[in-house]
Amino acid sequence: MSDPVLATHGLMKSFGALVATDDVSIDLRPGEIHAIIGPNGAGKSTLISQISGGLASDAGRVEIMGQDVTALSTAARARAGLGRTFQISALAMEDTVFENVLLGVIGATAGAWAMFSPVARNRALAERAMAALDQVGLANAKDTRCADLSHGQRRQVEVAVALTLAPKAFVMDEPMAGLGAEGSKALTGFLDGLRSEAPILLVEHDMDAVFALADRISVLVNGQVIVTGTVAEIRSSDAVREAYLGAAP
Amino acid sequence: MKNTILASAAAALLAAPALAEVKVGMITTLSGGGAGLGIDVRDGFMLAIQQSGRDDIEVVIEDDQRKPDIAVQLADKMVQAEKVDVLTGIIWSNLAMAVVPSVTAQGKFYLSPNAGPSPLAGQGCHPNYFNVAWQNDNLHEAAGAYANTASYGNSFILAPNYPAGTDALTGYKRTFEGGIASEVYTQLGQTDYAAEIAQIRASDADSVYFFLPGGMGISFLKQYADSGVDLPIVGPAFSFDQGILQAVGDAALGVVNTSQWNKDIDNPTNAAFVESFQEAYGRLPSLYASQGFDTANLLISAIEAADVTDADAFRDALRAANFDSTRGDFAFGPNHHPVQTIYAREVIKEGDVFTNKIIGTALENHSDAYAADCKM
Amino acid sequence: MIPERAINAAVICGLLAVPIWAVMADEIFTITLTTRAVILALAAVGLNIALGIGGLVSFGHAVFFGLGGYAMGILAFHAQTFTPLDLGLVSVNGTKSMPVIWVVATAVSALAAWVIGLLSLRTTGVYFIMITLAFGQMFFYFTISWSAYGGEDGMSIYVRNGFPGLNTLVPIQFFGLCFAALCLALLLQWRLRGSAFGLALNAARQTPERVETVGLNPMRLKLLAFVISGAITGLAGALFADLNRFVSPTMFSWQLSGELIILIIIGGVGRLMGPVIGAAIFVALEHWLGGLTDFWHVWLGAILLLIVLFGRGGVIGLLTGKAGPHV
Amino acid sequence: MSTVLIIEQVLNGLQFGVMLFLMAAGLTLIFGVMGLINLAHGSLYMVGAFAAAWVAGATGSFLLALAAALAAAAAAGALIEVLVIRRLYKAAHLDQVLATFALILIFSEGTRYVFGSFPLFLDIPAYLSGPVTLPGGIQYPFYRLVLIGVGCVVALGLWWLTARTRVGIQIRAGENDREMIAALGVDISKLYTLVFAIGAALAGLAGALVGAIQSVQVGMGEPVLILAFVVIVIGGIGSIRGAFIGALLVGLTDTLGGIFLPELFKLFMESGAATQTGSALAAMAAYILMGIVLIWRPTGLFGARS
Repeated sequence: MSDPVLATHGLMKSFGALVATDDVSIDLRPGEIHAIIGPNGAGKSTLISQISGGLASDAGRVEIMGQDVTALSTAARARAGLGRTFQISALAMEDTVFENVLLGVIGATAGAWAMFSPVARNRALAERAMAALDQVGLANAKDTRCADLSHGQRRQVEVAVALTLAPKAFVMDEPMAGLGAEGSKALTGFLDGLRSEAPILLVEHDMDAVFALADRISVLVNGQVIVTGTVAEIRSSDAVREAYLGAAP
Repeated sequence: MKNTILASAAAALLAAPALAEVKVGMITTLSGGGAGLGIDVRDGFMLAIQQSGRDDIEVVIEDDQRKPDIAVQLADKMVQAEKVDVLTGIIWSNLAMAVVPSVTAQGKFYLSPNAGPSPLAGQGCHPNYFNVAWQNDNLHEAAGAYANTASYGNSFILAPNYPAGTDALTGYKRTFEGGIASEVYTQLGQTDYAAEIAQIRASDADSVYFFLPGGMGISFLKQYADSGVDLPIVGPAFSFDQGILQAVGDAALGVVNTSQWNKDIDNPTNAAFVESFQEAYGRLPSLYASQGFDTANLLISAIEAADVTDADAFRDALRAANFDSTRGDFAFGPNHHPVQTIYAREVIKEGDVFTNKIIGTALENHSDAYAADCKM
Repeated sequence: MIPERAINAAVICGLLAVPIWAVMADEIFTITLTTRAVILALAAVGLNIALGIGGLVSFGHAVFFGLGGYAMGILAFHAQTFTPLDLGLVSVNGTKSMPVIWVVATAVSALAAWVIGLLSLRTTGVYFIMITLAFGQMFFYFTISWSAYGGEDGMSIYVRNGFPGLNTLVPIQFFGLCFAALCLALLLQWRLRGSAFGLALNAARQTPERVETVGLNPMRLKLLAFVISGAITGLAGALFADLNRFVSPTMFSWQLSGELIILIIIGGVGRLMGPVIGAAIFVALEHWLGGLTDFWHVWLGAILLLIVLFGRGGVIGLLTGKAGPHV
Repeated sequence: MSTVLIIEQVLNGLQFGVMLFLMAAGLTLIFGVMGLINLAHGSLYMVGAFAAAWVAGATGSFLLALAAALAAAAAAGALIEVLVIRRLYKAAHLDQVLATFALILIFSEGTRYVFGSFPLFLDIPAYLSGPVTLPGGIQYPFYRLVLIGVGCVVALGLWWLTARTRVGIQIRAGENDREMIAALGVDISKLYTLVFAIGAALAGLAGALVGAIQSVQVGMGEPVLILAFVVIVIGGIGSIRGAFIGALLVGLTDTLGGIFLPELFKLFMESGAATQTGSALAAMAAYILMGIVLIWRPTGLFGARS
């Protein structure tokens, strides 16, 4: 077993009396897709925010490639190798697809302080952006404004932006949300191939996608990981059944 | 606002060989909060022009909105586009400071119908600048002198925290021989004076001197009257003017204030002015109207004596001040500011209308404290 | 619909043509008026970088305008009175040289923008609008009671400051200087908008989370934009002071901050030429409406209302048929 | 400085704060429910004062004048809501700022057109004028005590309105979720007009009450408007409770700052300079307070955490 790319150790977060995440320790190994599932309100979104740096944890640690990033900002964690996509698309809607992906390249090359040279004409940067767009199959739509894209296409742009960062690990928050059956299927195929780039921590409601993609699954209930295992183990777990369907009579 | 008024156009048909036409630029406040003062100056000025029946004076009037940068821009326009010979009209000291040095430096004449900031009376004086109203300190000095004759021994004095405010308190202290119980600076534009009135109540003063022009004075007087504090108040005419007295109401009754003009000054020019102003505009003239009227008459007297293109002769004609002032005697001191008598007046009610009545003389033939600094 | 480039070219040509015509026709005041529009446009170009690209609705940009003005006023005051300016540790002489004044004005404004930005950027939305307004009011009240430099009366500088090789007292030459400054600022804004920084800043306005997840710090982007913005507006303040040969606390007033925002909205938020068109229209309205009636503010208000209600995207939005960025 | 004076100054601060609250309550209500920045709120204050002065002049009755102020400001508020504001709810903050700024211009110059350029007369009625003696021998103007009372009654009334009535429930629902109240079958545009009119009426009431001890003139609304914004930002935009606390804080800071800062500076400065420096700082005090609060809590004391 190789060292994990991304790991959490005993993450805690509570909002007043509500405990959102409680002692969550999970890891993400090279080449795998690790899915996090759980009922609504289980603390999945909180966990994602804690990992990506949007929320400060009450206790616990986050490590990327063995480096403790708990005290780092979102931006610093991104530079450390965390590529994140959002549940509700966080794209610059007024800008074109190309410009959004270019933003990722700028972030990856830390070149946002160049203030006078036209960035769109920088061939090296443009090529990296186009490569990412090619990879997600959106090269044709590069001059479309994001506001005019379909849901599925926006997901693809999200992934393309994350790709430009050449991340050590992807963290994806419900990428299938809002996609039709066709869209989910296409994206599932794409993510399947993506694991060779970097492992994916996948929070997802779409069980077909999860069961098709995941190497391992962790089930989060009331802020706690009640079980982690392979697809088969999860399918047969009584604890999971209980959490989703209520205790057996 | 632009009004090009050719006084008495019909007279132009008569073939009287007039001197060169004189163009006057009036920059004054005609919109916004302080518009009342500018309107009075304009109306007084235009009344005198009309009464003169002259067809050779053209007056261009513009509204400065009480903004210094607009005033400067208008002054540029008057000089560059309208090519006026004489400027006048500015109400506020800060606007005057912005405009006067620059236009006099460009060789134009400026006749001030209201503002008289101290720098322009002292080191910054200029041969082409004539103040027809007063140096800013004058009415305050007169108030100090009145306080002496009323044998006040200890005054509580207050003014807004801006240059004219500090000048006011300095002016009062210059002539007042009693002690100062406390000296308070309020915020410019402040509308609530409860805190200051409480300080007055707690002090051991036997009199109150305040300089709060415009709406500030209205607020102070109303609140003071309601507070139950009954120390006598003295102020300059600015808070007791015809335009705002009606808004103060009973609260102002009996208060003594100092002014170089009042509608009951007994001379034929003044009587005619008060009557014709009321006839023309349907209201009693104010201090500002009288200053506008005097400014126009000074100008006319100079035009009659000299050609405006001959700057030296025209300046001498202005300096002679050979006109009938509504104030009676009028003369310029060496720094082109008035040497004049300043009266103490009391607020009274005539029928339904609040107005002032002269009760005595505060300072006789008074000049100003800065004339010695003026080298011209 | 007209392409934006054609509009931009027409605006620049118009701005040049008017004063040239004025020189031929000996209408000197028209040059002064155009210069005023150019300087206000410069101030608004500064604000537009923070507001239009970065989405920072600053209701306190008069601070920088005023600081630029006072930098000019104080330096020239000490030069014309031959008194040294005491800065505590060192004392320096005043100056009547425009280039020196401009450097000081931009530097002081940039420094102030850095401090104000650092504190204000902790807040967003309406809170940001209000905290910048609060800083404006602080400076306003401070200068009103700062008697050393004239307090509310302000300061008159009797002769316009000099620029090597030019006679700035000639209106058309001073106009040329201001026009050159505006062109430089426009060039800067244009290059900025197309640069990596501009792209990141524009994204930070729309979606700060995204900018963070690609490893950039949106706060620093916005802060830098605010500093550049303040510096340009500060330069405009110094030029404005020289146009009027006068500075006063009204340069710090909240009405002025509001006017700068209005100029941008009239022309088109975030558009390169938005502030220029806005300033030209505003100065023209002020001048012509003021000549028509005593109560011209009513008509100005009505026109502004019509622009908001029916002209989304300002004049440029109207002409190009494209909505501008959403702030 | 005697205790009596300090108590009197605290009362003054409270009275100022309570009047600010009348302005701020309407602003914060309108922002909370409709998300609108209304710069023209100061104009509604002015409308109230002018209506009161006009009716008081015509009838001599202060109560009728107050009623007129409420009615005129509410009517003006409803009118601009229907004609202008309604089109701006979905617009960017910038558009709202510009449109309501335009309304200020129209109201101010329109009022000057109708009533002329000189201040109007409005006075305290005889039965409310003069000082009363409070326990401890403090002489205090009766009218100002009445103002404090009226302000507190309005604050209680607003609390009752939002917490206990059907309209209040709708208003609170509207703050949280517009679709929700539409789903409840509430006519949202009527609700908005109502809230706007209530806010306007409060501003008008403040204008009339304050106009009686100040100067009723064009432009009287703007200084109060800016301070009212300071109040709601300190309190947290949308929170009535925040507006009340914020108003009292600003009222007390402004009043007590004006008194104590010059005294403080006199301890180590020459008297004249101390008074000037102290006054200058006092003028900035409310804004400094707001800056500190926002740096400490970026959404105000009672604002929703984002």
